[in-house]
Amino acid sequence: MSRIQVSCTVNGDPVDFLCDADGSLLNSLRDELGLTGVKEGCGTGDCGACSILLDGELNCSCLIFAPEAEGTTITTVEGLANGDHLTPLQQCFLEGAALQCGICTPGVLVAATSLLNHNPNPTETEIRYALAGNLCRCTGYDKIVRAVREAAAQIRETSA
Amino acid sequence: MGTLSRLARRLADLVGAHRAALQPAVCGPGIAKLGATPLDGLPSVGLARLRGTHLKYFAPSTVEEAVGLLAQPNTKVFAGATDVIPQIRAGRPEPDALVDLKKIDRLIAVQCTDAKWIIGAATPTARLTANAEFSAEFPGLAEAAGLIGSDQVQSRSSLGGNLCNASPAADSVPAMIVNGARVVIATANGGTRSVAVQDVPTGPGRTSLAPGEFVVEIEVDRAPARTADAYLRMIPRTEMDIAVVGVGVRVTLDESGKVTDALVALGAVAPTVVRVPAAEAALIGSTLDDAALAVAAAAASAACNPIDDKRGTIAYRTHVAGVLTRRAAVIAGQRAAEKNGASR
Amino acid sequence: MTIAEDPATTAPGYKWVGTRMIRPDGFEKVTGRARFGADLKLNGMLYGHVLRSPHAHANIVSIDTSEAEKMAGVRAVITRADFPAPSGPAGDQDLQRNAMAREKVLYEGHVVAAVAAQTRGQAKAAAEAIKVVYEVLPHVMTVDEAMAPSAALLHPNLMTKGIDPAPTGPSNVASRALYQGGDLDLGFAESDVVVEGTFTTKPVHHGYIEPHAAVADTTPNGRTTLWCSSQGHFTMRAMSAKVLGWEPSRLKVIPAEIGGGFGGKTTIYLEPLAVRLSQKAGRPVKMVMSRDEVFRATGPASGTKIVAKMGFKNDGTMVAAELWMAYEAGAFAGSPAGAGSMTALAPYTVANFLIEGFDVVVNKPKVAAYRAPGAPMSSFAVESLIDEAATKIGMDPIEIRLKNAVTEGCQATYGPKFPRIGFVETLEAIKNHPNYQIPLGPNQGRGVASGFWFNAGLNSSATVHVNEDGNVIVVTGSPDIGGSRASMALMAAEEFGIDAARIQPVVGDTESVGYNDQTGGSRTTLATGAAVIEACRKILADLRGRAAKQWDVPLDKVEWVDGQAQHVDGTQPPLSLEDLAKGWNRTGGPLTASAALNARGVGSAFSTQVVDLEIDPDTGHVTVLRYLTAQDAGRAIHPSYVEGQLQGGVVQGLGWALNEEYIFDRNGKMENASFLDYRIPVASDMPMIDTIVVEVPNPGHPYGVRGVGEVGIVPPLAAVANAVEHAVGRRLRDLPLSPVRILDAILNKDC
Amino acid sequence: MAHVHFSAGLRSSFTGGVADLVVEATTVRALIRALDERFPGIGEKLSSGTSVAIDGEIIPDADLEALAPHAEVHFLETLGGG
Repeated sequence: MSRIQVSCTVNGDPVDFLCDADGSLLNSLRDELGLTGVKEGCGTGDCGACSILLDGELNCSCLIFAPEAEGTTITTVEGLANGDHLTPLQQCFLEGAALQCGICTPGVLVAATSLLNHNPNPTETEIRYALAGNLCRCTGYDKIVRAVREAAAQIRETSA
Repeated sequence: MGTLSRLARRLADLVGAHRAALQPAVCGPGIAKLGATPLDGLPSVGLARLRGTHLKYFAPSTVEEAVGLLAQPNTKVFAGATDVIPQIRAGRPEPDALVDLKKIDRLIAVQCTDAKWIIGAATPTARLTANAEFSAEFPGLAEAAGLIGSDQVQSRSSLGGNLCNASPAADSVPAMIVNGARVVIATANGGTRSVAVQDVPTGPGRTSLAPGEFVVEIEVDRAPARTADAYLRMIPRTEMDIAVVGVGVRVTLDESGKVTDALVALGAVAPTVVRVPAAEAALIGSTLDDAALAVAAAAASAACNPIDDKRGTIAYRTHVAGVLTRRAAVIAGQRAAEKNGASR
Repeated sequence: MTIAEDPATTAPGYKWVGTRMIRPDGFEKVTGRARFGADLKLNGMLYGHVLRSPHAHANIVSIDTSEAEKMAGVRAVITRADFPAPSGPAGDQDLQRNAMAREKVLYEGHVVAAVAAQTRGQAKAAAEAIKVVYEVLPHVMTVDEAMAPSAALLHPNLMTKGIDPAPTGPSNVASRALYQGGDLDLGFAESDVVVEGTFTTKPVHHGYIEPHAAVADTTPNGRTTLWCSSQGHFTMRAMSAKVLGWEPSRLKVIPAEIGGGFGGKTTIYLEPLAVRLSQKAGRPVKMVMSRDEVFRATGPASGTKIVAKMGFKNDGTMVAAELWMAYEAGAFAGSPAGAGSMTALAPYTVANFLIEGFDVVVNKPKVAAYRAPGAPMSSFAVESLIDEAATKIGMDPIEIRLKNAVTEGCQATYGPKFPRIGFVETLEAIKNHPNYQIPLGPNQGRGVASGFWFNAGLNSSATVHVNEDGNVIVVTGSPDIGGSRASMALMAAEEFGIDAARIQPVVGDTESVGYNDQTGGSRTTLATGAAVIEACRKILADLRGRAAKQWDVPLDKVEWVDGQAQHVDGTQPPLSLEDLAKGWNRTGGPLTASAALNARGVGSAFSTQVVDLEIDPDTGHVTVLRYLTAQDAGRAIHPSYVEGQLQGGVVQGLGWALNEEYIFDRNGKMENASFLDYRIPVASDMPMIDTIVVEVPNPGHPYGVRGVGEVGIVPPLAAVANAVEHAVGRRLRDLPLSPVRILDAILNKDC
Repeated sequence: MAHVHFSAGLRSSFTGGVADLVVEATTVRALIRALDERFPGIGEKLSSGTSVAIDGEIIPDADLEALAPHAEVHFLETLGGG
């Protein structure tokens, strides 16, 4: 059975992969491209662990057919940091202990990145609603919200 | 009805709002026309790559192409796919081909003329709600569209998908109905037809679309002066839930603040969205005073024909439909008063 | 005021304990590099898929795998025929029957067969092609149904333990726990105020975001490597071996990073299946559950029914308590009814009490431990009634608890006397917090509740190596779920007197370190930490000896201060850890030490919490306005992760209280097996969780650690119910307090 | 001399209502043996399916634990932890 070839840009690299028409982009990212930082928590778009940026927009990669990625630009959690240089969000998550088990963390970081791209100075409420699609069962969200707020402040300071 | 509709009929349950974004707009038998052309300057998946694959994926770039593809048996169109993928995972029978409508320019567009707004059926709701003019003119519809799923889902959900999934709980449908929205449907013979939004869903998971048809655009006439809408839903959490009850209200006021026109539509309280003429009648001629609101709320409750299920009870839905009708009417009235004729 | 807001300060007398280092595994976890259960891929790896029972209760008449075995890509199919007949103690047999159904299926989702194939799709298709003939049996879903005289029986030989005289016939009641003190009739006769009611809770799931996953690779000589995400890989080894009929040593279990457990990853599900499939196929096999499978087939916490009655004097003194409690065990015996019985009244002194706890089997997945197993449900009943009594008496809810609170030397209702504990301190902390004084508006209510959990000690090992550069490796066998590597590093840094960044904590596999019990029971920082401390102290003794050797002085002339060996008289220049490490080849060889222990000195945990809610009186919707928790941690080794445990426990408890429940249809099938309809709290549902870490050091631990993971989930159920009562004037005794229930209570207020 | 306290469950099933007892024993194993002689059947129950609290500390698998003079011993349900 032949498979569909998809060409796209992932975390800055041009890549090709093969997929079935009904395969999810999540599975292709994990199995074909080895980007296992993208997590599967539900496969139905309810937990956000598989969040990616697709052409700059926040998406659940489990809800995208792999062939749809043709020609797109994708960012996963693996593409956030620049080498050893963490983003302010990543650094604030570490310093603020905004992760416990860490399974939701990749999706939360991607969603928070998307939020700050669109809204550099979000209120607590805006942060909470922006992350409502990212379930975390460990932290109770408190430290996540604080870390996002802190990162936003740092980014604003740097860019000011 | 085609295979897709048979599938859809199995959705006896109140399937959810964000699920709703993705159900096939239609399907049907016919002739396959393979191949797809570049969209937005990006190469789309070409025929050569697809040949030999059991399940085929097409990304047509024109409505005509899509119509041709849909002529093939057991073909499923999708916009956001946030429903189709979970269905496949859950083991529902797969179609033979998937047709992605998002590469068709006309389906991903928000336009405004002097007479109406034209919204591509597959336009991501995030893009629609980001349109400040649209959101100012139809705050209720914009809010309803914005309630479909998480931010992640908002990148994919669409009015067309939300409508054609035919969930009784779809958030945007009551809001479209109170704004008199119509859909432009591409027909199997290559033409188009227009029908009112309320005539599209015929029951949970069922639509009036014929085989080979799909929704191309949603049209909403420009809001008259001193007119505004509101949509409220009840969910147990604050996000990520399917509406237990959803209510859309639109009112038009005269210069004295008296209601001259009103539309009320209820979601998740019956197999399809319910218009409530008695509530509308109670509001028209009133100043949205307590007495009129009470009559409207009671009328809304009386119009409910809900079910008991895992998301709510008959008694709960019936009561809350009245509560939300009153609240949505008040909000719509305030908005209309604030507009004070400035909507055009 | 949250400690997180304070600048980091160390605990008095410590340099590293009490600081907030960046967790050693943090970089991997924020960059997507950390490898969790489902992230491993081996050459030639097959994918496994499980065929599960569609029925809640049925005899398996036959299983025909012939067609499935012939399908494309299929390399192995396993059924009950591939596992030894259940043997051993009853608990072991249950484990075996739960891993793979034998004569009958006992719940929807029970494993009937499994397939390994080249692709996921092939495995799934083949599993669906297995033909199973069932004879459907009547099912029982609740304790009431299961305890009815004519109830269908799950197990033909289940005889109730703990009742006298012993029963003559089988039932669905596995056991009764009984705790009794004083004279109940006298106690109620003395009472000025008697409160009573029947309370119910629904099964709830841990809801860890990472589904269960396992990869097994069996070589032809029978040695097997198993990678899995669990709370304890040594236990996975032992349990899997029991099901496989193997000696545990045939299995090497390598811990993956674990994406949440909360007790739910303390038992096996996929592990023995993956091993047997791999053995049969001669290839590595990976198995990952879908979310749907996680809900249908892995342990929820018990649903319960509790009939409770309590008596108080007008001054608030609790004088009588009677509790009849039935806990759903799921399909096999083993609910935490006993723990629920022991914890129910543990925070209080009460002279006269009777607690009966029944362990009842029903046709649901076998329950698994869930954060303070058994305690939240019994506490829900007791803390609700205390609140009712306080209202009737006209007493502040904190004061009535202070009036009855246990302190050091008090005898617990479950028997022993308490050592130094910090319950009163948690009550005082709440009472003195400004949140407790904030005036409430209309439709708002404030609810207080407290909770107790034992905490566990159990068995731990650690091995500590000093590298030749003077940096330190700390190997334990305790999976790190919430930052325990950071706490191990801090404790080792404190012992060595060196920067915590120079400590590399490692979670070793079953062949790299001595046995460790699971990361559970709030035990890891206490018990595994104690093993780390002991191993460090062994090396420090060794290092002092080596310094003495270099200086040619008696050992008692050498002390270890600030990361270096010092001569007590200052006659020698100090030798740093680096100096000593550099010369280890001349002083006695590699620097390494291990410690293994039955942990002792476990300190019990108490929490007191207060929630402010607002209720929409027209829809019943609840908004959590603010939340304050005070918990005795003994000593917070890494305060941020202690706060995280406290906050996470609260929010899980809020989910339990407000919206989470298993919903079954009339056929015993779960209706809401998804994160869409099993509604765990989302970020926008929650306020900040104001957190007070009370530190009453545990005298049994070198640093005073108590264990913090579990007790935080105990109070929220009653705290919410109490707040709802104060907001709407109705006492609700059935969880969850969903909008539907609350609105019903408001609208039927006068009924 | 260990001071043994029986839970109500043990009292009703094994000890005929005896709530407390002073027993000459220096280990838990010896204690259980002595108790089983006096209350036949209790030994099996105490050896499996119970934890022992010695001077307030709950200890699973405690049969070889030493008992100090005047140790306070309680037999309890076994516990799980999450």
